[in-house]
Amino acid sequence: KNLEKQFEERIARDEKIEPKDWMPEKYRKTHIRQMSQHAHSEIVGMLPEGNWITRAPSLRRKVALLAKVQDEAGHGLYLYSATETLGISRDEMYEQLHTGKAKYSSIFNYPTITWADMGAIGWLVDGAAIINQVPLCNTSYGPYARAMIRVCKEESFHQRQGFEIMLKLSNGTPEQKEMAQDALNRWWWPALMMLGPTDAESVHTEQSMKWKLKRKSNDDLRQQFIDQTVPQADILGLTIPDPDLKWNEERGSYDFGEINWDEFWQVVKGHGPCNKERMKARVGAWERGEWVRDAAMAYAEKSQERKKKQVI
Amino acid sequence: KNLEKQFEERIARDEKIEPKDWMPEKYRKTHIRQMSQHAHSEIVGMLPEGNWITRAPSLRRKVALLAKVQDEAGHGLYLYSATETLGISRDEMYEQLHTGKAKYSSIFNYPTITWADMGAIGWLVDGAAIINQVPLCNTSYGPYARAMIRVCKEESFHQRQGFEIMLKLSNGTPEQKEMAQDALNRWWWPALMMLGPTDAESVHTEQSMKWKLKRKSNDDLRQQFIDQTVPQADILGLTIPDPDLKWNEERGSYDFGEINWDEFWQVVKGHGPCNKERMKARVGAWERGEWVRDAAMAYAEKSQERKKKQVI
Amino acid sequence: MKQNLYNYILGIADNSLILGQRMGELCGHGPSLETDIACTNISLDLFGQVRSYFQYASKLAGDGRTEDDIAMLRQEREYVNVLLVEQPNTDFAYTIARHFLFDVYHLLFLTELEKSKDLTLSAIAKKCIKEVRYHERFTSDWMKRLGDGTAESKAKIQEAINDLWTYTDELFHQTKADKAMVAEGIGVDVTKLKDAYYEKVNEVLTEATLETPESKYFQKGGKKGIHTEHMGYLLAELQYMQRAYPNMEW
Amino acid sequence: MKQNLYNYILGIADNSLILGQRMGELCGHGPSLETDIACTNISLDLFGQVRSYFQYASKLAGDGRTEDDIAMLRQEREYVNVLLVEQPNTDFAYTIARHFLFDVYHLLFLTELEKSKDLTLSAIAKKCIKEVRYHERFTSDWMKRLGDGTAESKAKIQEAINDLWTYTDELFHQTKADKAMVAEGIGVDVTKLKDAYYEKVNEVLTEATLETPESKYFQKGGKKGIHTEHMGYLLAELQYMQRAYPNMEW
Repeated sequence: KNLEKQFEERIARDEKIEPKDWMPEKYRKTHIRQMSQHAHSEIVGMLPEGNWITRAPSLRRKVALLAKVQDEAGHGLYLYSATETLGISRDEMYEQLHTGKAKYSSIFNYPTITWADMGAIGWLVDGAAIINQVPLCNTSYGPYARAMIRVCKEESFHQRQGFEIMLKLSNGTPEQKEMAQDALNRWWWPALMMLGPTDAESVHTEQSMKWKLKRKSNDDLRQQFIDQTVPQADILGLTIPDPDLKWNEERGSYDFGEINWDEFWQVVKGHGPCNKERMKARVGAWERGEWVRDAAMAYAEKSQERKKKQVI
Repeated sequence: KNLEKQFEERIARDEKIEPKDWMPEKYRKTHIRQMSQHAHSEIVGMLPEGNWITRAPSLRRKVALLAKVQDEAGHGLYLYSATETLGISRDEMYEQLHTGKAKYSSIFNYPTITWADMGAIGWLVDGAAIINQVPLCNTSYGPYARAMIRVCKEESFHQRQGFEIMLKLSNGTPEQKEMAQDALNRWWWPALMMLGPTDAESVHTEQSMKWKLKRKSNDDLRQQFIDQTVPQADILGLTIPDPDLKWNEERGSYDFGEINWDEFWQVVKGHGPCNKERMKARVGAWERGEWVRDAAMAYAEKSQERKKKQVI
Repeated sequence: MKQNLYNYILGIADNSLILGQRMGELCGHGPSLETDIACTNISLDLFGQVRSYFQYASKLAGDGRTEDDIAMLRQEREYVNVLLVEQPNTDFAYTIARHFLFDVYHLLFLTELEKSKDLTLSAIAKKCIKEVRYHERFTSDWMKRLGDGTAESKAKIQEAINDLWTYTDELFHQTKADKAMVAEGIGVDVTKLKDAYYEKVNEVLTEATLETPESKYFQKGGKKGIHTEHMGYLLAELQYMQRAYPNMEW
Repeated sequence: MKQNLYNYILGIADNSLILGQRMGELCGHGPSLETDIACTNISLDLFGQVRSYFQYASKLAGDGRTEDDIAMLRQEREYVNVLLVEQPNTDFAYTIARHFLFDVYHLLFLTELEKSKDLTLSAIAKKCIKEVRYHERFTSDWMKRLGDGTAESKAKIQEAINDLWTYTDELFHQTKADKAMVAEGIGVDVTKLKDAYYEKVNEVLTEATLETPESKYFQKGGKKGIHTEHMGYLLAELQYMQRAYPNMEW
């Protein structure tokens, strides 16, 4: 009990908790859940964008897209490492992902069907992700906070890159502009859902606030995202697909329409447009790769043996 | 001995040999070899053309190509059936194909890399095939002769269709005409090789002549093919890729250049551009299909059982 | 009115186009020679149907657009086939299940379309229905063989049906063009086919000793041109020649 | 002279283009996160190289053709990459073997190209060589892991090497542009790289406890634009956007 009290005080003093420090079991579990979910999101998130690598419309865009997806893989890698400091192995985390026990961000269960989706994802999805993640740079668990600093820096680069894709399309031919508008139409609402269920429906919030895993409520974050994004859509000359959207002078914020929470829960529960595809892709890659990982392991063991013998 | 003499006399009298008739073992074996090879050629021959079904440039061409490939599958089917009358099962024949024991026409080891190849194959490959096959409509083994009558009729339709593809290209844009010329350049020599090695190198010929499996020598057939095809190339306005080709007034035939027999034997021995690919495609389809064939078999057995029980 | 009819035809024909393309991919790679021939033949039938529909659409457009332009020169967002037909040939079970789930619908649909006030559509339907009856028999037979075959085949075909089930509901969604054409006695009211469809499917699945999925979650989008990620790759092949060599005749 | 140099550059860059495309296909589907990152990174390097080469070619062409036009708007017969690099990602063994067989060549080639009298080419080579050295180390390491790993991995990588071996000889064929550029001190005489190539490959294979194939039958054609049947499908994807939306900027 005393330990727990000291622990809470450390957090209150904004001290970082490090892997070897004592921590309550619930803290550990909550962090494993959130951090691994975050890592999984990076990995699954490679798929919708990876879908356009072979078809990118120019070499410059292809290089940028490859770099972006590589960054995501990198984020996954160090988020997994950070999570491992809490005493779970990467294989265990994969197991949880592949069996559906662990979640990943629902946004990646939507298909990327035109090139403009590469723009919309960067602009809106990375945009919403940053709003979710910036506060985590100051979260209480040291390895997570440090990972997030790096992640956020790269994400905001991705967000600008996405916006620039949209800008190019919006200033392009009528066909291109239509493509951009269509992508906005399809990604807008799912992006809003990324900020999580309404506060009324949200679990874990209070505890998460205390541990600085969360600083603002979902609804506040959503409002922040909307207020920041609408002017950007204006610059693009695109229309946000929400007839109820309008500036509220009094609140100094945008009012917006009703989110389709049925769709949100359908996707979360595994029935989105691509949930099955995404899991098949991940599990398939893992299973097809088994013999490769086995070989690498066997080789490493043999190399060790050889080294040992040399020493003797 | 007496049986054998009677047998040879029947053939000499142009009587057909039927499955239940007595026949020398060598006759049976030779026919199994040639007929199954012929069937395999139809089946493997589906692959190079099948390669363009999804990419055919117009709906009309796509339908015609599908119909053609379907015809080839049909030829395979009744040639296998005809061969089965000689006491070998289709599974045994497949086994021979898949292990490389049985051959198929080497021409199908060349890749189809442009749409014009669909024209060139119809025009040249089916053209050469017809020259090889028309005499077989009068061959001594009844089931083979009857199969060949049907095959030849359809092949000559295919040949005209191929020529028409070439004609359309030749009368099309410069790009299309170039595509047609390029296809002729690539398929001409392999087509000549389809008529078999020069008489000097050819085995089986004498015996085959007696059994009416062959009526003319390879070199004669080749000359016939060239003499018939050169004027067609003229109609197309395309150039046969043989600088030595010229009309020989005296012989009333075209003289032509040296065939690259090294290439011929390399391909026959399994080292052509697509030998491995073709075998992988066939063996792969067969292996992937095993569970399907097993299911069909199991279902058929169950159905039989059920019928039997009903009778009891 | 012409625009609605044009769109309505696309809504019918795109299904045959995309499904025909999928079946065409299998040519030469089937599990047996007989199935290879059957799948090629089905593909052939479907493209034949496509030609009839698009030739009619071309006439309606009246602006020089040919059947090939309509088939091969639209952008992905302009194809309005249901998501079901674009699903890949993961294995023979998926191929059969996909086709079966479409055939049952297709036959019901054409039976109604035959009564269309539009005589061209009615005539096309009459011609197609014979072919589709054969398709439905072929795929229903295979549903039974795979369902009541071996343990392995049963597992595979059940998985395929479970996976593809999510795409069945879209068959019965009405588009704007649908509604307009139903109102004019030209189009088929697909919402009315739903009960007969699930009844028939259930009947075959039961005979095939398979479970009828109970999931109530469905995917949609194809009819609005919002496709799955498979579609782009399919179109890249379908359109390859027309895109790489524009404005030529073949 | 400019035409020969232009063609010469295509002969170099098309290899990176097509190999980069193949590696890009794997993104998100690798056997482990680390290999996924490495393959994506290699693809990225290769496309970066392509840009340098084609920007130079674009300048030489001087007729408004951009790097993207050169990369994505040629017909299949105009791509002059070797057959090796277009071979598909059948499995990870094929991916590694293909890449390894190219890397050894690529490194030898760039080491010579660095000495080119053409300062732009020399500068590009200098930049690329650092990347390719890393690629070669990566694939050589994996050759050893797979060759000296498990019985299964050994069988798979040996099969891949045996199959792809047939495409190695073409690396050392000289084109007309090659000869012209060698004569001018700009190009690399690839025929002179052959011995060092097979020596190096043999060395790695031996260390990987693998057999060096002895087959003397080789395939060729890529350098003349006669490709394998895989190429068309690869190009259908590579060119999709440029073909479907011509004359636009992205």
